[in-house]
Amino acid sequence: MEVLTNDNWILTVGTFLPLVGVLVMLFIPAVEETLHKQIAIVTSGATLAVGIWTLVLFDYDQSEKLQFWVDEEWISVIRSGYTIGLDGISLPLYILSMAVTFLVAIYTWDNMPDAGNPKSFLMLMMVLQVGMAGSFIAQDLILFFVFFEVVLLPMYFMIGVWGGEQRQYASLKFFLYTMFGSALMLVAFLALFFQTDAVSFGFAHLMDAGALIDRDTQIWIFAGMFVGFAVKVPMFPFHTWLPDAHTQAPTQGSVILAAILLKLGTYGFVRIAIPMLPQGAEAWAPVIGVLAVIGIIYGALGCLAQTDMKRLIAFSSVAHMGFVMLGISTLTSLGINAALFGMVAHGLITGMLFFVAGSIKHRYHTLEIKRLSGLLIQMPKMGWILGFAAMASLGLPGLAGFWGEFPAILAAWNPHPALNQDLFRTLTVIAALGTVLAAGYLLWLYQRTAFGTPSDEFSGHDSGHGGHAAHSLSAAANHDHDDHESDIHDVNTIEWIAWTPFLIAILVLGVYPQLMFEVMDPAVTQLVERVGAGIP
Amino acid sequence: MLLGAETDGVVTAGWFLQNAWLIPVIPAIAFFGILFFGKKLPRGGSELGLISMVAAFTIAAGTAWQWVDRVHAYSPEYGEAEPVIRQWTWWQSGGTEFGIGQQIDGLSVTMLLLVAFISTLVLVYSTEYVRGDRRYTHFFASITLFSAGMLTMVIAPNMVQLILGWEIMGLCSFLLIGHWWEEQANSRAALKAFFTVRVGDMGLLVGTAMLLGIFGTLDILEINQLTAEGAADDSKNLLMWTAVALFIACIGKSGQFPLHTWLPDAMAGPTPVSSLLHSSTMVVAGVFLVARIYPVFYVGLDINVAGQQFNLIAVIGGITVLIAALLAFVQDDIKKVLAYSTVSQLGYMMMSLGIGAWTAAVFHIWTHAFFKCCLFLAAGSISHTASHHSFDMKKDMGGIWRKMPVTTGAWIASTAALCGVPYFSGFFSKDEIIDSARAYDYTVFYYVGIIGAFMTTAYMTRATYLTFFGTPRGAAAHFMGVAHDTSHEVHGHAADAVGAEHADDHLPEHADAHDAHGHDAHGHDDHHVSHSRPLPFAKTDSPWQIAGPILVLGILAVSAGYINMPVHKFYWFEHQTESAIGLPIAHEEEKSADGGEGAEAAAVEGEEAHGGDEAHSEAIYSVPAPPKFKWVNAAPGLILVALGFAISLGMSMAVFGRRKNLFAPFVGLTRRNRIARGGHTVLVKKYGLDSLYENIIVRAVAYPFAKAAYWFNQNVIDAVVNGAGRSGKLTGEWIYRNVDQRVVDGAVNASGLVASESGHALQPVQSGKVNQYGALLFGAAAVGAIVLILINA
Amino acid sequence: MSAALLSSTLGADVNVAQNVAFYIIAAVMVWGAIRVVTTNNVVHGALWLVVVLGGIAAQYILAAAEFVAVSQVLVYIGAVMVLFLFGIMLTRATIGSDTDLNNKGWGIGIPVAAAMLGVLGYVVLDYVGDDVLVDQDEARIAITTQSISDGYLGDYLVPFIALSFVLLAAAIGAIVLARKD
Amino acid sequence: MYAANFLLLSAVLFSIGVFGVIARRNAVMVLMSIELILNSVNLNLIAFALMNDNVDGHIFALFVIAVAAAEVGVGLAMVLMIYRNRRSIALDELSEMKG
Repeated sequence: MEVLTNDNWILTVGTFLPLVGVLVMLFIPAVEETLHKQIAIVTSGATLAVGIWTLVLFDYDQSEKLQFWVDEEWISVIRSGYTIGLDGISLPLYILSMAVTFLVAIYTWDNMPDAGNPKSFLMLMMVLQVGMAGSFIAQDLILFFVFFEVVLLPMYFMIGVWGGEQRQYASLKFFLYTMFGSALMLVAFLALFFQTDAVSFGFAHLMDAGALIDRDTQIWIFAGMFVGFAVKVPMFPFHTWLPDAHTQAPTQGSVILAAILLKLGTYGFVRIAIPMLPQGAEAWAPVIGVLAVIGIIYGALGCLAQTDMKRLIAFSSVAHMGFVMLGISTLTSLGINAALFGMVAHGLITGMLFFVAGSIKHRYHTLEIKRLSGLLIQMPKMGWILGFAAMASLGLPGLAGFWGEFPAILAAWNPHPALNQDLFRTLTVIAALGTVLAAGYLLWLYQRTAFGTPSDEFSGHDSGHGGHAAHSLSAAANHDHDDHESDIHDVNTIEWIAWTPFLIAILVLGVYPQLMFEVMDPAVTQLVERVGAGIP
Repeated sequence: MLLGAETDGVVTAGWFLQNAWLIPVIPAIAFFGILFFGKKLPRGGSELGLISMVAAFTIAAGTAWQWVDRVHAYSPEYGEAEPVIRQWTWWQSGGTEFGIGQQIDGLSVTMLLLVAFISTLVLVYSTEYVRGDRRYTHFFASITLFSAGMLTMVIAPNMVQLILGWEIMGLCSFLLIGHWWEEQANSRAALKAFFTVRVGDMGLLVGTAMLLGIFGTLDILEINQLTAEGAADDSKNLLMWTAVALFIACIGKSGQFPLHTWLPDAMAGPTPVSSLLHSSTMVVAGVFLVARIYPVFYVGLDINVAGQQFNLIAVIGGITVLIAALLAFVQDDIKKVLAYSTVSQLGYMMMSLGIGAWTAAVFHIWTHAFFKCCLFLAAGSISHTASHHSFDMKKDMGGIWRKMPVTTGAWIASTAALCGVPYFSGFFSKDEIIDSARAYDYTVFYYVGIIGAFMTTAYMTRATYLTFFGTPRGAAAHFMGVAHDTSHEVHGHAADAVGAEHADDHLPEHADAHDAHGHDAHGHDDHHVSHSRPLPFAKTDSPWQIAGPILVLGILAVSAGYINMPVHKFYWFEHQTESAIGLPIAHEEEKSADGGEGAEAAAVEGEEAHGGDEAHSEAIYSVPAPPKFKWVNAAPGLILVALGFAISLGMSMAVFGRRKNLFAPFVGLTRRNRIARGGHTVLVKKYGLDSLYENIIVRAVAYPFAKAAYWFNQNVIDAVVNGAGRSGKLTGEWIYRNVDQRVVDGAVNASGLVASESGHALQPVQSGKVNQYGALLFGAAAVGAIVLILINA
Repeated sequence: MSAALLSSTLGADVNVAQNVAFYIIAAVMVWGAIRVVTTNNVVHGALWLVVVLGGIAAQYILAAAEFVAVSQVLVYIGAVMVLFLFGIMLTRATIGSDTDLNNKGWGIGIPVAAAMLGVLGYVVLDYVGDDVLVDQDEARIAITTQSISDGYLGDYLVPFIALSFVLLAAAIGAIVLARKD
Repeated sequence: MYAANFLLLSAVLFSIGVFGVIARRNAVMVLMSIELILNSVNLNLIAFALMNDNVDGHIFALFVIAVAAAEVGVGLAMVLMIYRNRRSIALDELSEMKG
């Protein structure tokens, strides 16, 4: 694999910069809460600045090549190196992780979860960012694995300490599931390493050598990776940790989880499993495709059965990641492009939905769909943002979600020639049904929560005419501040700052998707060619 | 980045043709302008919407003018004008670039002009109609985006952009139908509209994927050319399914049977929305899609192949024509009558496309847009000015023609056009459809067409009579200043209607209650005071913003058809648009007098055309030429129309106008007597009560069918939709409860349980006592040592 | 003194006198140890422990480890036992016999101890069996106090310093723990 | 003199110490039993030094003596504290660490 070498310090700096913030925070007493928040924002902001500078330096004409390449000795005993690089596939996700962490840090300014202690919370968040960014730049299996696992613990603690009522159950479930996957994944990595003569853990070598492994072995190794990544995605039979984790996690945790963490799994498929084991991928593609489509329908049906808003959004993640996996399973450039776009789009959209859900919970102290009603009257801006995100989520063209779903459907109808065409065409039709169901549950959610008039519980407490918002609002304003009704206010400044970039990104990527396709496509095309060459 | 800047080598395209893509872009930008700055503007953003739409219309007009020039530059051989295509890279995959841009040809020019023009008028109308609404700004933002969506779709050079516009319209219809979302009924209607259309969209997504699979491209022009050249003949079966899938989308969007149920519910939105939705945008989108990639349907569904009496499009269209017309008979809500009428007319368009009469269908889109928009606006005008925001023809209307000359005149002109009265616009298009069905040997659809025309006339006559003539009732009586019986007292009625189905009624109610944005709410009492000035020659009619557009549209309802008059062998419109069909027209030099055989011959020849190389060398398919007009052929339809008018008017007067007759003898008396001579005089005279007539006559003839159809509609189709939704939800719940929470999650929990149980089993070991720990430690050490010894020994 | 004793008794064969001394002392020690773990009187237990520790010191001398023996006497009998007695007195008023000094651990303790003994005994006999300790002749390097001190300040300097820290930490820790406040 | 002598004596003392640790309920007595164990180990070390003719055994024995002294100091301090808090040093009454 050809690489470009210039400005190669920037990735290392961009990845590890949050650790500087962690170090500083370590020596500041926990009582200085504001200072901690400031440091977190500054650190993540600086990280994002480095990320944006990376965007500037990136050579878009050669986005299929790995840039900012560094290859240093790291653990020479096991032939693993500190090998990092960035190409069109990882660039969007790398930047997304930085942006999301920055915005989440800003959001934390006003919305610290109830358990308090911003020091530890923000330190964990910064460590999380290191793990996420590192996973996207790693070009060495062991390095990737290390970063992949670094992500795990902070998230475990975020859920377990700052989560909802059943946080311990949820966090443990998350942890065990992921560890289970990781264990199999590691075995698969090692098997791959030894099957390729134990020369190197570097991606470049493994991609060349992996294709030469015989078919049966490839299938077995792929199985291990499949379980590891599928748990993270999560795909259908491995998905049950997700609703619990999302529901119990604090808002920040949910957002990061949805926006970035889930992508590690799909990224792993695209970056590691498929190019290194083309024949294994070809053998497993129908399975992935079928499970993805089951996930789409199943997630949608799950959504219809929910009574809790956050849980509904969590289930919708299962459905959306199903589209991403369907795209990947086609092994075509169209499908993988769609998957990559879908990853970013889902990150933005579902992240936004979780933000809104968190803010609603903050104000109403409940997310039960039955009890919420008339958000548009009490909080018009919040209601419209929810509507915007819901529309984006159901795949409305012109918003980002569409570009993950639609090309995936196009690709599924025309999969890689080595795959069973009839099967994939059937899957296409079923997946299209999933878009209908998506419209069903999201609009149902929106109609129930945003439309109508606020329920008596949250509106006029002293009057019979509960539908009169202006009246109830002024009444609430006059009310004692200890009353929780005074919490119900529209989107505040901090939320605007944290959300606006999401909203703009959803719109801009939706209107002009070429921004991302242009970066990804050369790299994806190269990758698909490599896979095609590996399939006899 | 420019994919195909100038595809035309022969004739250079003018500025307007080159830059027609600005037409949707301007309203789209205006949408954001209204959204972000609308509330700060003196007129709440409506001026932005209006300006943008006028600008769009101006460019559209310029485009149309230059297109006409261009066609003439290509002449004298019509049908050759190349479309003006510009595309910019929108997204790419695997090196293939997909564009966004414009494809300007006859069809898109027609639609651009139509949409921009009608949107402009509707916006003008809305400035008065929704004045004082608490979401005035949002209304204009949505409606502007809505038009932008339609315009985007109309100029789409490829399927993806078409889907973009298509779905934006879906979204805006959701927002606009649910404009007054405080009422659950309204938000449910919005949900229903979006969801039903979305069900159809599934077909669009899959169909598009199929197109990519067959042709390897999504460019409409390429798809049309490839199909016409027979490139898809190897995968004919797949092409057939593609056509079916795409047509499912059209069924949903255009309210065709059996997915038409959302359309009448969509009346929950404000009237300007209904008029825009039902005339030139949204519902027409489905017809447009079929027309846009007509070769796919034509070849895929074997249209005009000899011996094929039926095909999917024609059958669905035909069914829709009849059932919708039947349903229109039993509606009391004027907007619902018009809604079913729209469904029925869309059925005509589909049927027309289904029998190979492309030009007739597109021309019907054109004429229908004007008169249907006019009818809706007139209905809104009545409700706004005369009937106190009610749409109930029986309770709150009647006899208002005296005070509302403009509205009445325009309504009657539009109704005449809708019914197909000669030399009104609808006549030219509708008659061509019916005539084509006859000429192309689709006998069944010929009868469907003329029966449909008969029924259209009948129900429109009934609606017209109820609305404008007879005794003023309820709110209309109040408006006319006529004494009326107190059981229909206005305020009593208004209060009573709060919980009823007429959403518009709630406008002032809520405007009072939620005056959060500081608008001037127009309540019941100062209702007339706050209106703008009326037109100078119609003082008692609606204000000029309302009456003006109605007047313009009324005139166009008469005259819009004069650009294509087969009666006078004047085919101007056809010549401008025929290049957009995608298939050549098999013009015959000597068309035989008998149109039926001629068309058949044409179809056969079209099949064989690839043998004889003519002007259209590549295309092996072609559509038959429109039949030559003959009064003889039009006569049965016209006679039926006249008959329908006569019967219905007589019936209506007998049924509804009896009391009116006592007060002011009316023009239709003689005809009523003629009906009486026809055998019903006995009934009319015997029972003096209106309701009784209605019960006997209507129940005896139309009611059972209509009622049955409506019942079927409400209970079977709707029940299926609802049942599907409910069973989906139940299935979801069941799976969630049993599979997800028990099996999948259960397996996970079981492993946790095993660990937990074994932990419990071992728990006594952790007694917390030092001695026991010591015992364990040493015991274990001893045992370990023994084991080691045994192993080593 | 002991050197003279040893040198006079060393011979090619097993030194009888040495053995005799060993067995006598050993018997006393074992009995003392048993009493330590079985007596019902804490103070008696402590005193029996003194007997055992003293016996150990005697055995050290028999094994030609005079310096260790002296250290043993100084540290254990001089310091540790005093500590124990203080501990007993500070924690328990009853100086006399106490009926429930043992818990119900006999059932476990005896088998475990027996198993330990069996294992250790088997291993010892199996491994060294009949080996006779080589008598000290001139060829042998005498283990002297000097060689011990050389070891401490030479090869084992670092552990030695570390140990001093351990002692310091233990002293401070004990003070902190036992302080009354 | 047989090498086994010292080692066997040490084993016996060790076992008795183990028994004491397990069977005694008085914390001080348990500490004493531990002293027994430590001393038996020391005896072993000395015996090994004699067998191998090496000074290291002595050095380690002295180390153990020092560590044991420290252990007793800390251990008794803990016992004292427990007594102060609970007025009892019976070990079977201490089960805060029960799982």
